[in-house]
Amino acid sequence: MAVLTEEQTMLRDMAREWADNESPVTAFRKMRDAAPAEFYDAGAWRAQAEMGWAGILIPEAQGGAGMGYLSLGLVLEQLGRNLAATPLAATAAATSALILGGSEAQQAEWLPRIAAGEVVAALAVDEGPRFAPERIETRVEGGKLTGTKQFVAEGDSAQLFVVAAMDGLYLVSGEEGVTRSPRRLTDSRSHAEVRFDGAPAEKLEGGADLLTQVTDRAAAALCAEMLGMAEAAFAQTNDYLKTRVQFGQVLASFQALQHRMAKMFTELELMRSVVEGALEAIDSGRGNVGQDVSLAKAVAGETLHLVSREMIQLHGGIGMTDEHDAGFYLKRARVLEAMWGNAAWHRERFARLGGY
Amino acid sequence: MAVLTEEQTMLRDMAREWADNESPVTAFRKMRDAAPAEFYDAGAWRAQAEMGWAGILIPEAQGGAGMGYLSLGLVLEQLGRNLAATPLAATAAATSALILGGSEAQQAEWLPRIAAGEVVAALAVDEGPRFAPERIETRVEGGKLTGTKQFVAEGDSAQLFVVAAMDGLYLVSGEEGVTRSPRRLTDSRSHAEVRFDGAPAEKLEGGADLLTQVTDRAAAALCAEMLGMAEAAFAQTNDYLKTRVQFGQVLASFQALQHRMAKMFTELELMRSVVEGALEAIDSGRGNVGQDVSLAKAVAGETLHLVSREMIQLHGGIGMTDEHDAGFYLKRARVLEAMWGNAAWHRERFARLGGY
Amino acid sequence: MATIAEIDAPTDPLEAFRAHAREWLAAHFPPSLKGKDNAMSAVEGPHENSTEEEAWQQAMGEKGWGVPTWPKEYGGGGLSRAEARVLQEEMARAGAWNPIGGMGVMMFGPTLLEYGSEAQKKEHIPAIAKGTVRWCQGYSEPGAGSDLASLQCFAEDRGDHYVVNGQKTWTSGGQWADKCFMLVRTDKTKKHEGITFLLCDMDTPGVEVKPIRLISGSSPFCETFFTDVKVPKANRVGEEGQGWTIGKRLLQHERSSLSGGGSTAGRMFAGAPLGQLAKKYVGEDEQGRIADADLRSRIVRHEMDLRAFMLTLRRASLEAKSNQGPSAATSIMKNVGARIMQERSELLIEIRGLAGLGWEGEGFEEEPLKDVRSWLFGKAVSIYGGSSEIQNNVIAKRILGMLDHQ
Amino acid sequence: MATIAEIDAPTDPLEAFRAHAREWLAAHFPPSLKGKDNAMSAVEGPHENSTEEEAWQQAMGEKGWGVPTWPKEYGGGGLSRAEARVLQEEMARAGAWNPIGGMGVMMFGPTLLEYGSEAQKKEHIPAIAKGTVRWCQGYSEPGAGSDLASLQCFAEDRGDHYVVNGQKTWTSGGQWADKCFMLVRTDKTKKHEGITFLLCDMDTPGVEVKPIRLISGSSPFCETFFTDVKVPKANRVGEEGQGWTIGKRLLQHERSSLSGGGSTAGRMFAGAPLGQLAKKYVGEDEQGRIADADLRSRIVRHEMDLRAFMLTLRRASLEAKSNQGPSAATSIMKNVGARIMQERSELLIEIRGLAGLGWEGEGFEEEPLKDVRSWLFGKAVSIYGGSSEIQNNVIAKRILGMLDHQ
Repeated sequence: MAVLTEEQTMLRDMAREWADNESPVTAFRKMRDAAPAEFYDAGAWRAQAEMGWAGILIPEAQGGAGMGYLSLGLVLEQLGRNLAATPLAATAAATSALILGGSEAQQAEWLPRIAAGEVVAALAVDEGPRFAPERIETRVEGGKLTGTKQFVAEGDSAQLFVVAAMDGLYLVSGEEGVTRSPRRLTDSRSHAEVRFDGAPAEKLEGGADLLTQVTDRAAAALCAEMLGMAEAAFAQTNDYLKTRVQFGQVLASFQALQHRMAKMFTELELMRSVVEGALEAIDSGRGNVGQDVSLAKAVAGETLHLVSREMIQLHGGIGMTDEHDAGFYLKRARVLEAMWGNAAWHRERFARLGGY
Repeated sequence: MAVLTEEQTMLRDMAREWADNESPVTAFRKMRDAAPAEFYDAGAWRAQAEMGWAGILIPEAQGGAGMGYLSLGLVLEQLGRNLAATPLAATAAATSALILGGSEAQQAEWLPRIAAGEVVAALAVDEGPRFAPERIETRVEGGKLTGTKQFVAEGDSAQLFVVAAMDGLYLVSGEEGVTRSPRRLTDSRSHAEVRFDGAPAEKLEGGADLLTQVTDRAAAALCAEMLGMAEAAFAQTNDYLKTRVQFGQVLASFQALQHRMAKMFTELELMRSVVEGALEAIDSGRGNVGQDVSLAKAVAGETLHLVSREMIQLHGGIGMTDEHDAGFYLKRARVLEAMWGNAAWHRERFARLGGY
Repeated sequence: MATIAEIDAPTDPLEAFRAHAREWLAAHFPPSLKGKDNAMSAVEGPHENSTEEEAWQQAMGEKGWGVPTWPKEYGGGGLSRAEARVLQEEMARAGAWNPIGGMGVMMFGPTLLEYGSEAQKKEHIPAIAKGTVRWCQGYSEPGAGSDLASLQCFAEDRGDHYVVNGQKTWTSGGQWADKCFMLVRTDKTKKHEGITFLLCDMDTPGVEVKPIRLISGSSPFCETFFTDVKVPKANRVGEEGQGWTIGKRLLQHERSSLSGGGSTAGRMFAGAPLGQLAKKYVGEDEQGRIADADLRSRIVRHEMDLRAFMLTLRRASLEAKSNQGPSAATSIMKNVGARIMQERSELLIEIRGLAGLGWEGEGFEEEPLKDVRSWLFGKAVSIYGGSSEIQNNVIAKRILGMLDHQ
Repeated sequence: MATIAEIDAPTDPLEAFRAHAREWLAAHFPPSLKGKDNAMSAVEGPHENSTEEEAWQQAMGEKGWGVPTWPKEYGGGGLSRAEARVLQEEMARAGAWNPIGGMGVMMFGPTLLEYGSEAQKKEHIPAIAKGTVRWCQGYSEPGAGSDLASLQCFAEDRGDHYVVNGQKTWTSGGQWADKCFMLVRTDKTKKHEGITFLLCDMDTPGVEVKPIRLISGSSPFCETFFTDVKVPKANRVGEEGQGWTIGKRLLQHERSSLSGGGSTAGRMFAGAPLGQLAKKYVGEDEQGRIADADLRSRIVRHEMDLRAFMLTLRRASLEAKSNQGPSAATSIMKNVGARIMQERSELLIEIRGLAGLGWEGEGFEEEPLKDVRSWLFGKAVSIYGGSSEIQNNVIAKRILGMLDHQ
């Protein structure tokens, strides 16, 4: 755990308490089974907005908490633990773009409403199934944006889109020229194809650099969610091993499993360091943010992959059943691994930035 | 174990018996400590020649056994088990070149003498420290060969060199224009820089293809030696775990070690399959020999690496001492891993041949 | 990557039999069924047979070639191993597949042939050979997974029959099965020696099944509840207390089929080669290689691992035939098979990015949707039939002689 | 790759102390000694100091800055942690290194400060702080490695002294040491409670050392034989039977130094960056990348692992300072440090091909020859000071609460 300010400690504790009491995994299961059109837990989102989490990144002047990415990460980590299904991460990613590239007018128009939880925002970059920010063909002519974005998280219900076009990022709000088609992935969350066909768009300041900054922030935020998921999956597995008896002994007493768990714990500690390191690098602006984010996303992807696999294996048959939560972690893990660049993509980027 | 003919079974059993009775690891230790100028065990080599092993590949008409690579591999595997230090593998590699590319006259001149154990032969390809058959600058003009070869196995005492030049393979015998400088590697075996300065040379038939065929055969033979080493290192480790007592129990009874050993055993079984597969592919000429050899060398390199590392780790302190044999396996393993293409080189080649 | 068939190039001169097989297949296998083999049927349950499928199953059933090496007297093909091999080659050549399968063929049949009474063989084997009766396995219980011998389902002796009470779980295909072979406890004072092997009709009063929904969305297994279920003693295989021995033997058949010997392995790794698929999704570099070097290197390692596995299958089968004694290689098959299958699934998912994670609905191709379900279902392969952990215990103890704390 | 110093950019405003340190270093550290720190001295044994090295050691010894946080009254620097950090930064800036080291500084000193009597501290600590007395560790025995508490070396009570008989092994630097801290058995009827912590002069009659030659060719450890060796009771640290507690505490200091906190980690990973070296040996492709894609991807993974490790070191140190309680991260340090160091060595070997495997003689550069010896010696890092297996046991039991069979 990073060294926190008093304010951050309070935020984390509050988030943890809320997640454990108000948003256990059963809440996610309920949402999945009910399958609402927005594919998120609307009640939970309202509660989060009331607690001010939608505005963690937003300056106080615009109604936010003005805290930063480590703070956002603390909350997302707690939500990740219990798979809380709200558009917080997606909205924060879009918010980053507004903060980094929005004009005063744009910020004044949107940030207070986002902070108040009135607006779900989404970041729409990819035009294919794999993260490829260099392959964007979306164009804007005369203030009208045209292009098709794939697998936009929270695209089913977002009222505001930050859209990557060939010459930079644009804001698209309203329904004119916007068509959404849901894409159901294994994680039962919202992902949509969003077709923009001459949708009115306003440009944000900045070019390719802005896109990189924004996707780095989106990736780092996901890392925090992944950290929470990995820790919870690990803890649940550890608990299970202590109760399941085979051959007259609890599984936790078998040394082969002890060493596997010890190694996984080791990977988790490294994961925490790199994830917190990336969030702190963004906040401080020190060091090579891109390299730190790529390190974090690559390690987070691999470690969560490992832990979610082992969660099933070490639970044995019961983990294979839909009735158990293990499958939820596995199915969400692969989606997060793939979003904003998978481990291979980020290793390659780390390598390029390091001159290898 | 591959399915063997009766003749092959006899050969293997004889080799095993000889290695265990006449050439245990203590023989290698003695050779290392005595450090003879030829850097091999001359007595053992004489014995091997008397048993006909120098002629395993050589047709009966030329005084050999006319058996093939699987048979050669059976012998090298047994020698690898006990680290027997003789120029059998190097001589066989050079012999392959003579058999594949030698004229009748060349074969008649050399093969009977090799089969009789009168000639140590060596294959000289690389001009740098890494296997790079495409980077050869050795030239032949007017029958005189000029170039410098690095780390030639058995180069300290070879009477016959098969030398790769830009336009193919050449035979160089005699001392004219040949300068040898020993290179002491971790394995205490013979490796030499050999400088050819206008050395009289005779061409073998064939170009780059011949070189590939010959180095594939050299690599496959090493794989057999590596297989023997890996099996012996594993078996010794397994034996040790059954005798070493800590916490009042033999180490073999700790489940974490049981699973590690089980996984290593699994890798060893796969290693045996690919090594025998490569040797059989050479003998039968069926399938893609290059891809099978690359598979074998890559797997052999990785598995022997794993086993030789674990041999030290699982022996604990005693394995760290020079008095124990574990270090010998480790030090020889890395040399064989690097020779004729390391695992990375062969994975890349496997990939290219497979169209990846 | 070479297929099993390529690696195992024919070496057998049984040309007369080959000609007969080729002729018979030409006459009986409807070409329209080529490639229609449903490898997922174990997961998705049986489907309604078309007329042609029905005819094909009937022809094979009558010929006995669905179980080619079983004795002719019980409806098997009566072929030698060499002939069976030729048949397999000819079927592969014709694009034909075996319509007779399931637990009866893979596990129960071979075990009953070994341990069953003459009456039991006569009663059950021909129906398995024809594919007309479906069997399920009543082994695991909620408290007895890896430690199977701790099972509690109790069969009380009532003279000419037993009365069975208890619960089984992971009953594969319990909801579709006609009969169940099961392990029950007949003596509570002994662990292994208190177990007995019974056969039970699934429509006996008191048998209830409840499908278990898996993370893959399918329900190929059931919980099965037994309440005062009468099982005649004639349905006991072997003696009372001999169940553990018989049951373990059956598991060996299960493992060798799970490790994917022969055509199973081929089927397991069918579909678009990974390299091609990766080039489609991530493109090629200037040298025609998969553009993502990191992904490429992992695909290549996987393909090498797969080929090493296939060479090991081949070696084990040749060694078994050569009377060198049982091959140690067979002990590693299940774990390696599971590892490779699971890795392959993970790579398939990764290559396609988010398009490889579709669950249902619009916007996805059929193949990726199938692969997602297989990926999830495939996580079970290292759990059932003796988990990878149990296999490693077995290797360490039986092969390496490493004994537990004394 | 950022260095530790870059990661830990100064945040401390102790500018007065900083100025003092900078000034003092300018006055006392001979610039000619920059980069002359001999990281291999633990392996190769002490070397003859040059006049300048001698003077530098004396200056640091008198100032107490070789052990900056130890109390001034025993010859330490008496600095706060924050000041010590500043000193470290200033030393790094000046290219200066700490000439005071060894087991006395890393392990024995901190332990004696905690458990020693006033007389013992006064006697031993100042000499350690000055670097004038060398200590070695008498812990392991031939039959007591990972299971250290099973040690047998016996100390018999003879009133005002003990008579010690037995054998120790893996005595680091036994042949160069002046004194030995050791664990002996004073009670054969109890395992852990029968162990006592003694200090023994290496020149006491009856002490004999025999260097152990390692696979790396060096002999940094000894077998040490004790035959009727008299040790005064004044040389017992703590009470009789308290040795296990004290000895374990000392091992914690060993582990935290082995895990390479701070400058040790920096030194461990000094030398040519792997990427550069790889480009030198295998060349670059058209895009300026390491030409061997497979090697490149493994180097990059290693560098990522290294950076994750360094971020973890930093996190653990910040957490320790912040009173959040001890960081769980410290438990993983030794294993991760060992893994990374060993992997790095293996990569160094691999990159250079056969030129990276030179043992001695003509034809090799100095650096690769050193790296070969370090590679081999480095295999010990996962064995000594609590093997990786023991560390994993500790993590599983103490941190994860997984208890053994009951």
